[in-house]
Amino acid sequence: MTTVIIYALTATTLFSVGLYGFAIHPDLIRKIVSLNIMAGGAFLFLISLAYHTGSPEVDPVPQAMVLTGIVVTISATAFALCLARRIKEKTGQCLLEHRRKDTET
Amino acid sequence: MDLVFDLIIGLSLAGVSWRIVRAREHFQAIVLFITFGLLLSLAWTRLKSPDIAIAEAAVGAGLAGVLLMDTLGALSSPRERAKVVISLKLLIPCLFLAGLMAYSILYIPEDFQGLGIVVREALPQTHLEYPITAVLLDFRGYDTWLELGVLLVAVLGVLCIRRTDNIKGTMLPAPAEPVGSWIVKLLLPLMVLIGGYLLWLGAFAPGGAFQGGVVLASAGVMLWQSGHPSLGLMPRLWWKILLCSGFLSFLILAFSSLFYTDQLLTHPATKTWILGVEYAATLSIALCLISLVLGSPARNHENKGV
Amino acid sequence: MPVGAPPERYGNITVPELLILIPFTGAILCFLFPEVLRRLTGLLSAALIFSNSAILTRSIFQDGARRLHLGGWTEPLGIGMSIDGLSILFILLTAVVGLLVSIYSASFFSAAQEQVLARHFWPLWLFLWGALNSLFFVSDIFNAYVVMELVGISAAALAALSGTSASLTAALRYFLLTMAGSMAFLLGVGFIYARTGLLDMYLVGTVADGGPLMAMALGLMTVALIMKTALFPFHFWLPPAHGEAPAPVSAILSGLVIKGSFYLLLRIWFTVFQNSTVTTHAAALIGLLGLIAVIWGSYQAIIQTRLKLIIAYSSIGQVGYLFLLFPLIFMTPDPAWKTEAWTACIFQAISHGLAKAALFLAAGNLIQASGTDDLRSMRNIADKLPMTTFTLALAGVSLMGLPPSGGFVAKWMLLQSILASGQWWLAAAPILGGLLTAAYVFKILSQSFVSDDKKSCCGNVSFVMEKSALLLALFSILIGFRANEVIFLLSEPVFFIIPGGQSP
Amino acid sequence: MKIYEILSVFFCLSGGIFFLAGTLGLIRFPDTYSRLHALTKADNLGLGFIVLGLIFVAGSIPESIKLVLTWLLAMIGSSSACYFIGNHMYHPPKAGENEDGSGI
Repeated sequence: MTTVIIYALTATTLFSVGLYGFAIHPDLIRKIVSLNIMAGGAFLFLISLAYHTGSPEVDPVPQAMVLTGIVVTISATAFALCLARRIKEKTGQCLLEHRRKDTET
Repeated sequence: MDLVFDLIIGLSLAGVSWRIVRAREHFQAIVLFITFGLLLSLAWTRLKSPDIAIAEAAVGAGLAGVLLMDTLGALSSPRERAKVVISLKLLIPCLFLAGLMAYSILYIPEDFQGLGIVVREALPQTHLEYPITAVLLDFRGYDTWLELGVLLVAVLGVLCIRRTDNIKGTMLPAPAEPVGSWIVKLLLPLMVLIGGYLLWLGAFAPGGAFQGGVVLASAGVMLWQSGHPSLGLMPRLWWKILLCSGFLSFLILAFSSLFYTDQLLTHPATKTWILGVEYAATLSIALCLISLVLGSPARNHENKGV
Repeated sequence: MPVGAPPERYGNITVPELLILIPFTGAILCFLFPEVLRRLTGLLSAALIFSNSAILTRSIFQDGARRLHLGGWTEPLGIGMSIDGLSILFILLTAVVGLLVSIYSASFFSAAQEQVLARHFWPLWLFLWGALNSLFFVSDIFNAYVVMELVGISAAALAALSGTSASLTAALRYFLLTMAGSMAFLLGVGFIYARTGLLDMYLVGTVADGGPLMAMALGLMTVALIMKTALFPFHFWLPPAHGEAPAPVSAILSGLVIKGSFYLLLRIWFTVFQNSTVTTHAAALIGLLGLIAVIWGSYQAIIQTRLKLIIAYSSIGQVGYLFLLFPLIFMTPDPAWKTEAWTACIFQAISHGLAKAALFLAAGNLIQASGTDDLRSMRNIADKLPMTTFTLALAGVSLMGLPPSGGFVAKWMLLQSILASGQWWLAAAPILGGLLTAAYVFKILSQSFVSDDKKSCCGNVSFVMEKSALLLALFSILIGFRANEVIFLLSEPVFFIIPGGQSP
Repeated sequence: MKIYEILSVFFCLSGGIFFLAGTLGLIRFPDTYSRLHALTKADNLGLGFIVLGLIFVAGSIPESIKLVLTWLLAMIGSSSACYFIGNHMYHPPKAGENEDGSGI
């Protein structure tokens, strides 16, 4: 029980840290890294549950879910990074100016 | 003893993640992120999930690291300093959220039973011996199918952003030094071997389509890094077909299952079907991941214009 | 089967899976085929999906809800699919909008400079369609996560299709937010699994309680889906993402994609958490956000000067109405009025989907005719493009909620249930929102009737593009006449339980 | 406690000490070259000792072979990585050359 608590706590901490990083960094690449930390937190939470199942064997369902999640996250990361690169090539900077004036044409 | 180990891993994970957020240089943040991936795979080994540890080490630390570094090289000078200030306005809600989640974690039931028992009972019907592979390819095959779809759509998205229909023309300048080509010659066969081994292992032990595919993908990316055109050599149609192969094999399974059973994705009671799907999935995972890495940089001719 | 068997027997042989298989097959074929064949493949798939949706609707209408067990594994082991009245309504909405948008884009992307866009548009759009269809069938929370990612990536890639730096930035902003939402959703899945050890929505719904784990999961998932649906504090990504994309993509994103995440929110609240005690405060908060969104989004729409941005901001306002459902359901004592609120909300979702797609397609026509979507360039448009102007007017009527449009039915039922529930403060939404909507619709229309001899707009718009936009607008009006069927689909054959009574 | 286990613990501990020394060198040494020097040498040796220690308690022959292979692979990896870093330091890429990330 203590093991699952420790890892689950770590997982939620990672998620919150990632969320904080996602919110404060204006830079795209840092935002994407922070999202990956959030993903790591979510995965760790699922795996700590898989381990929790008392019995000697680990619950395979969360493990399968995490494997799926890892593929999905890497695809999304690669796609987002490619978008960021294209933005850099087009505009010369890699920031998302929030609240850009929408009236510009 | 385990408790100490758990505490060390937990604390260092939290510490490293905080350092990543607070790091001044992007480069530093990415190096720390790779460390973070390795620490996570250590945690997963500890939690008896070797499959995920392999995947994380190859993807989280390996491919994600390559992608991030590569992008960083294109985006900014690596030593560029970011202004990192602690914003209380954001930190307090995040701390509050962390506190709420920590509180609710205490309510995880002591006698928690996941789906492990149900899976183990149904395992003999799948003709597979390893439960995770059974869950991935049989019980929750629909998820895996859509996951292959996500990979494929990501590749399509990258091609769409790049306005191209192939991944030719992103060749890196070949390194002049001999060690680079030597190490590729040495490691490449080994990685292909390991990829195949992991795939074969998946039927009864940790390993499987995904892990095998990821190792193959790293081999392909390494080839590209050493200045070889890698997948760019492939004829375009074959590249496309292999890219879709995993998704397509599930699609074929789905269509054929409409004819002989009531339920979608039911497969015949032989191992051949599952193995076919698994091999196709491995290939397309590897190809999609390589294409994601290779497709992301600007074309060479585009580069000149910029 | 004997000849002359009763017609309802045909319902049993419908294959709902085809609604997922056809778009995915079409997408793969579009990707593999050379470019000349892509348009044909896309149109063919669209027609097939549409006819299959119609057949499936008929089957559900006659035989009631269906449940599928993928791979032959029953829950909790396997992944299920559930098709009930709610899903079929959204499937049908997607099919109608999807078919007309496909026809529209076949013509839209045929211009020489758009050819390169068409190459990427068709596979991505068919993938998105397949993902949306599987989202409406979803019955498993983890599966919902994967499907949402599929929707998110393909939608973001489509939003970046036009390749301008504004659209790329908008697409990335949308995508990063979606991804953060997906992570929160995944953690929510983890919390549900920690409490129940189950993943199937209906099974979770039977054992869910109001403990801290479930409350946390509900909070995480709600925030995730609200972000994706662009409710008030998270709306900022929507106007640039929807405004900068090519017209058919804007129609898809605004008409369908945000409905997808809203649909999932309904499933989460009313299926997964049907028995757990959702606090009325949370519901009231969401309702309040919806109210603010209605007023703020409509106000922003009024002050915009570009047609597509007006339409995009109007989406924020119109989506706000959908969230009034939550306080109404959880604070109304009388079950009959709950059903009324429920129907109003779904009606609003459908009529907004149709009207908004029509508006964006009409805006695309205008852009093609005059080269820009600045409101000033719309002068003389009523002369040159009478059909497009008529489309704008019809869709505007539905948005404003004038009888007999679908929007009118939605807002009328909404107002009725608000008054019956005694939540007077919510009445501000339909009343103020309606007035503000009228203001921006008239702003658009008044410009188009100004005749300005100095400027004559140029270029012709293909007949197909005008007609498909017009058809969508007509549908958004006509749905008002078919209210009974919609109400029936939402009540009888569904195993959808509205908390606190009115279960079938 | 059998003699094997004592030997195993001894080798693992000495491996750990080498790792510690290597890490200390990484932190304390002034420039990249000496840091690389500290890191690669000490860590390879440390890993070698740990592998040796683990071989003593390994259950079967294939397992020990796998362990040795791991060590060899890690050696190849770290030495070539060291070479690349050193090369990069010695011939720094000209500005703009790492446009496509090859310089990193």
